[in-house]
Amino acid sequence: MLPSSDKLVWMFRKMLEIRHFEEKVYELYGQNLVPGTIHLYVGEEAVAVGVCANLRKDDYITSTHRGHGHCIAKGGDLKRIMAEILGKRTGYCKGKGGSMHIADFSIGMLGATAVVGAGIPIAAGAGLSIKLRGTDQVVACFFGDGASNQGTFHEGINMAAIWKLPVLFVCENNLYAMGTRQSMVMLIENVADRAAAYGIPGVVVDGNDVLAVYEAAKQAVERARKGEGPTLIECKTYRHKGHSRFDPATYRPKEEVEEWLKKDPIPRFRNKLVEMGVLTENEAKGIEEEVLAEIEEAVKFALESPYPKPEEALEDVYA
Amino acid sequence: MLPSSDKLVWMFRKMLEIRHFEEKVYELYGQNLVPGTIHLYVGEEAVAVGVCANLRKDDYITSTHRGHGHCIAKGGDLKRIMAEILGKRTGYCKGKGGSMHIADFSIGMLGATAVVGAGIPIAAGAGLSIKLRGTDQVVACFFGDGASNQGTFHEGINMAAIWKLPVLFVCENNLYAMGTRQSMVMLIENVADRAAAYGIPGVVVDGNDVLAVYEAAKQAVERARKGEGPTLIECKTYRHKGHSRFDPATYRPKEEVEEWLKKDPIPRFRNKLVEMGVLTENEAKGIEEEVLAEIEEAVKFALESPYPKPEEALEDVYA
Amino acid sequence: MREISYRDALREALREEMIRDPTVFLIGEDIGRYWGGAFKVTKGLAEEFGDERVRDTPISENAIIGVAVGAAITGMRPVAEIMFGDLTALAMDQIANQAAKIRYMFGGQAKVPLVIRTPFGGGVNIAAHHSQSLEAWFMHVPGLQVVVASTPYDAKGLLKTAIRNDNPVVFCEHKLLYPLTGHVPEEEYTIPFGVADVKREGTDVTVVATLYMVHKALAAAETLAKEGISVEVVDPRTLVPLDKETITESVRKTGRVVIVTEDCKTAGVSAELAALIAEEALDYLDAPIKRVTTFDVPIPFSPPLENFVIPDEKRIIKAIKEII
Amino acid sequence: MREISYRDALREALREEMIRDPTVFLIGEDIGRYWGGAFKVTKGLAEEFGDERVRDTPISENAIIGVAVGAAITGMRPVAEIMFGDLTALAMDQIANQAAKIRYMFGGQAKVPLVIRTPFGGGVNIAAHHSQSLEAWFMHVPGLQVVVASTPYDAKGLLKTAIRNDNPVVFCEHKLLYPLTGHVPEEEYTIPFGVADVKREGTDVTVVATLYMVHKALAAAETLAKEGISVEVVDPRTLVPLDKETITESVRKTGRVVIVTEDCKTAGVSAELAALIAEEALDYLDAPIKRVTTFDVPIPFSPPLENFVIPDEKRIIKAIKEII
Ligand SMILES: Cc1ncc(C[n+]2csc(CCOP(=O)(O)OP(=O)(O)O)c2C)c(N)n1
Ligand SMILES: Cc1ncc(C[n+]2csc(CCOP(=O)(O)OP(=O)(O)O)c2C)c(N)n1
Ligand SMILES: [Mg+2]
Ligand SMILES: [Mg+2]
Repeated sequence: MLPSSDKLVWMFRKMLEIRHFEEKVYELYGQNLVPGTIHLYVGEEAVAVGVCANLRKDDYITSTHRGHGHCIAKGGDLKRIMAEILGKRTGYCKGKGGSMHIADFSIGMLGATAVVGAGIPIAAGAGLSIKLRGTDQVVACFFGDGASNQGTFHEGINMAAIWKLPVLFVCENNLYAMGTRQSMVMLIENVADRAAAYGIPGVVVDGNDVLAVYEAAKQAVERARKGEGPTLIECKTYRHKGHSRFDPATYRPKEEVEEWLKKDPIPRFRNKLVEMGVLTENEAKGIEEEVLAEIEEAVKFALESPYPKPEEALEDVYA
Repeated sequence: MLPSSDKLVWMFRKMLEIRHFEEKVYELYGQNLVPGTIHLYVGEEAVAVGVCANLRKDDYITSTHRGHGHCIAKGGDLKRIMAEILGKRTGYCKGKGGSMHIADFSIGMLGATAVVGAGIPIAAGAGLSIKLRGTDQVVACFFGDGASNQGTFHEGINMAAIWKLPVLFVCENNLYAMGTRQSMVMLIENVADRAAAYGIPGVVVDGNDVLAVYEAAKQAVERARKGEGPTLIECKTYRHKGHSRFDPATYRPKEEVEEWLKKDPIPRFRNKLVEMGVLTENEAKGIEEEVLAEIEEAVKFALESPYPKPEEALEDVYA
Repeated sequence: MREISYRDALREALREEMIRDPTVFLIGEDIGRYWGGAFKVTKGLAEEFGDERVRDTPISENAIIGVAVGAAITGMRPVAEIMFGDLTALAMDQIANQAAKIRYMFGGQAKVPLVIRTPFGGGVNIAAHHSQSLEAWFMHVPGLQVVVASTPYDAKGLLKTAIRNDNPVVFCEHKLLYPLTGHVPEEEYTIPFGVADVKREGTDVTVVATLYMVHKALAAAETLAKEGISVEVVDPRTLVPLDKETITESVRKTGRVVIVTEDCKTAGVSAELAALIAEEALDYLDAPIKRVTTFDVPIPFSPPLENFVIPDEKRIIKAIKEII
Repeated sequence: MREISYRDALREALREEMIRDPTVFLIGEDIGRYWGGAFKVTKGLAEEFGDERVRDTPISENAIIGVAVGAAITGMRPVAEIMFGDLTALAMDQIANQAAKIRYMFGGQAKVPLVIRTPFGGGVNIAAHHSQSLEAWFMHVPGLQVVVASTPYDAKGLLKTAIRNDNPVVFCEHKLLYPLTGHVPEEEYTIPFGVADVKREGTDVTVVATLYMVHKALAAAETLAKEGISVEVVDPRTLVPLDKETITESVRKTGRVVIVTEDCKTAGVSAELAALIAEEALDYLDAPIKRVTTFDVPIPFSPPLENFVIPDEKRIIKAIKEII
């Protein structure tokens, strides 16, 4: 079943927010305004948005080093994400976290961990908490193809499986972990096939088709809310840029990159929406302009915000 | 294909060695002669023996907290194992290791680790070493059902798989990890089915039928020696005693215990050998007596051996 | 005065807190009805509170802590048991990188009310993988709190505080302490973190000791008392936060200090305590700071070896006499 | 005199040892032809030695070390790279319980000629999961050796020694050191473990510093020289084994010591060094032992925060002046 028009438009808008937000971060980085490093979500927008379109505000997500998109899709405030990335006091983490550690507990965004795979048991734990508290919340846990070789994947998913925890394990398979192609580190083609090792359903979807992701996540969310346990959803996708800012990604064949750029999830969805009559080209353009304006505002907010005072580094260690 | 008569007799003898050795350890423990704790291999003899019957002296094994049987099957010296268990200077590890850390590098027994699952990547590493050195050795890695939920299982087997390392991953599924029944911590019935997650063959065998184990291991060894990679072999078996010395094992249903005692691998194999005409009842009895005598000798050796001197505790930290 | 064992004191703390607060739950390997914990601390609790709140897990240490972290940041108060302290090595990422840092990294948004109970220490001949004392690893991780309870009384009061505390706490127990009995009041009490306990007053030398070493130090003090040497035994009870005041005050008073801990010497708990004293009470010292610790070797199996490497009363007495 | 970078010095050491000894091989994430290591230390080596000897792995830190251990005990000499020092937390079992203890547990039967290279340290704004300095964890594990190389010259000579050494070595690098250049002879040389290097001679105060802090200490010394304060800078170069002689000798000479390390203070490297000095040179001290370290917080992201928590020249100078 298709989502409502409102939801479709929301999804389109969120995908644009992520895309343009990330392009902006890339630009700011080029201007030396972003400390540290960045891992952009450009090209993978359909995954976070397709999943989060099924979530309520009180549902949880866990995120990764490539986490800006997750937070935006869950309803995060662009201003505060941008401010955090720039190391400002008004950022979500008061400048303590930065690009790799965005979190917004007020919307169930339980934070990004930069240790690959570490979010998997944490997500299971949020699921256990839901079960023990007796609510019908669910958790979506994002991680990459590379993460699926970590021990935490095995241990965390197994625990969620045996206890029938309400968790969606969402593998964003963008074919690479840094310069390491999936086929170098895994003999099987689909990460989702590993679900069988835990006795839970594994689903492979086109991660560049937001509706396909939406549908797979919808079923998994229903299953989870009914107490039937976790699902492993593998979304085949691709990052348009290098792994991190300075990566020219020369390890990827040109043809492969070109092929995937053709599958860009945003034009695909836009065309679909126009085709379906949900949006006119003009309306789509209008939304894009709104989004761009919103991002400009976020940048302005972030740039004008103060840096934290040095001594603030000593706060927030203990509750 | 059946092993030669000589090998069959060797297997029978080794199984008896393990059985009676362990019964003796149990007895000595009761007399307060064994420091620490013990994890006996009684009931699981067919696994170590069926596997090791396929190994050469220069092949490797890795072992666990329940490791006496592995070392015996690989050709370890009963005297030195017993001395080690009793904490004597003449033991394999000069009294530094004890029951949980038996090793004999001279026969490729790379040692027992008491950290559940830790031997798995170590075995893969021995396999990698073989590959890099270009020999045709193989490695057999023993571990329990409980260990198959450790991250090391996932990481270690995956690495062995992608690099086609010559390793037999031998899961001794005795249904329990301490008091934890497999079904409490795993939704699937066969650990071997997890092999699919790594794109390698997984085989389930009756771990109380030494010939079945032998045959499965034989194929896996051949595969490994040919450079075709690892195999996961799950041997369904049962420990006759509690997990460790003081465990009454009340968590196991009586009927289950009785049923498994009926499947005792030793009488089964003995009957088979007699049936096959490999041994007469009398010959079998003769072997058993030899074994018992050998064990008495081992006990004598161990009891008469001196304890290490306290200051020896400071040796062997660094090479 | 009621006397109960350290083991029972811990169980009472768990039980009372589980009754008091429905968000408290236990998670770990074989802690439930089939085993009751490797050291029987949780025995009977699954029967009373059900398998959901006394949760047996697969052998997956890193995920045990990870799951506990996830539960802690979403409203629960997990008490995780790692069966042997040595096995925290498998969970160091979730302990040190996740539990300890989540609050800080996220700018104070989250709290992580998590207790990790684990037994350290040797003395029962189970060798290198089951006998270590690794408190120093956790002391070295900002964001964690570290408890070292040496008596049934302290164990109960500190565990209750740990459970009510909103920070991740590594609650260090010791295998040889479990059967030890001592006074534990029937009435409710808690013990604040950061308050050392002077286990014995004295004037000639201060001994700072933790966990099972407190008892060896007390025995040494008793022996020396007969020779006219007056030993003060200070038990920090929590290593993070550390009651620097009580420790340095005692050292200022006696002018001499021997630190006795069971972890190995190099970069251990004793190093931090010595450094602290050298920084804050140097002028009061009449003799070098002595450390009595396990020798820098893995813990060996055989009794004569293990007994040799772990500090005993004799070594404590010898160290004291060297600076008196 | 040839000047090359720390990064290139490390690569030269790896390359020369790989040529010299066919059992040496490299293993780690993205160390091969597609990336050349996150910090490019192994760049070009896969092309020269092949993918078998410069082996890219899945993201499986514990198994990387486990596999390296298995190879080491069966005749190979693996050099494993853990991409960031913080991630050693995932591999602590294989490092501390397996690699470090195998020789001992098995009564000396095995040797474990394994090198674990990993970069520690902050200063590049990548926050709490990528900036820690955890040398103290490894110092606290008997069976491991711990190297802290602060210059290209030391890096090359110590790495060659580490590779030829039959023990497991944690070879600590520092992110900010990689681009640093310095003299490295063309000719073959090695540097023995356990020999500290006096990086600058002085008479008024001893500064013991490691890794990147050596350079901050040298800068501070230079500044203070202008004020007439003569600072001796001692770089231990290996923490295990530790050259106690050179350190205590310097302290005996100057009577004053400031220890500067980038790990956080509590139970850190500086604690062990301070404790050592308090034990062995107390009578020579004219002032309390000072520790200048990263504050006890996770490493924050934002530059003003990170700069504040990690020691800088100013803090070193301040500490020195407090005891002069
Ligand atoms: C445990 C761990 N190992 C290594 C790293 C360094 N690292 C950061 S991102 C990354 C690749 C992750 O790949 P994947 O999981 O596929 O996510 P992607 O970057 O493709 O989104 C690596 C190796 C890390 N942060 N954590
Ligand atoms: C990593 C780890 N966790 C927990 C323990 C404590 N422990 C020792 S044996 C054991 C059960 C192991 O079960 P299994 O792997 O099935 O082997 P079995 O004892 O049945 O042969 C446990 C939990 C340990 N030694 N190591
Ligand atoms: Mg990826
Ligand atoms: Mg078992």
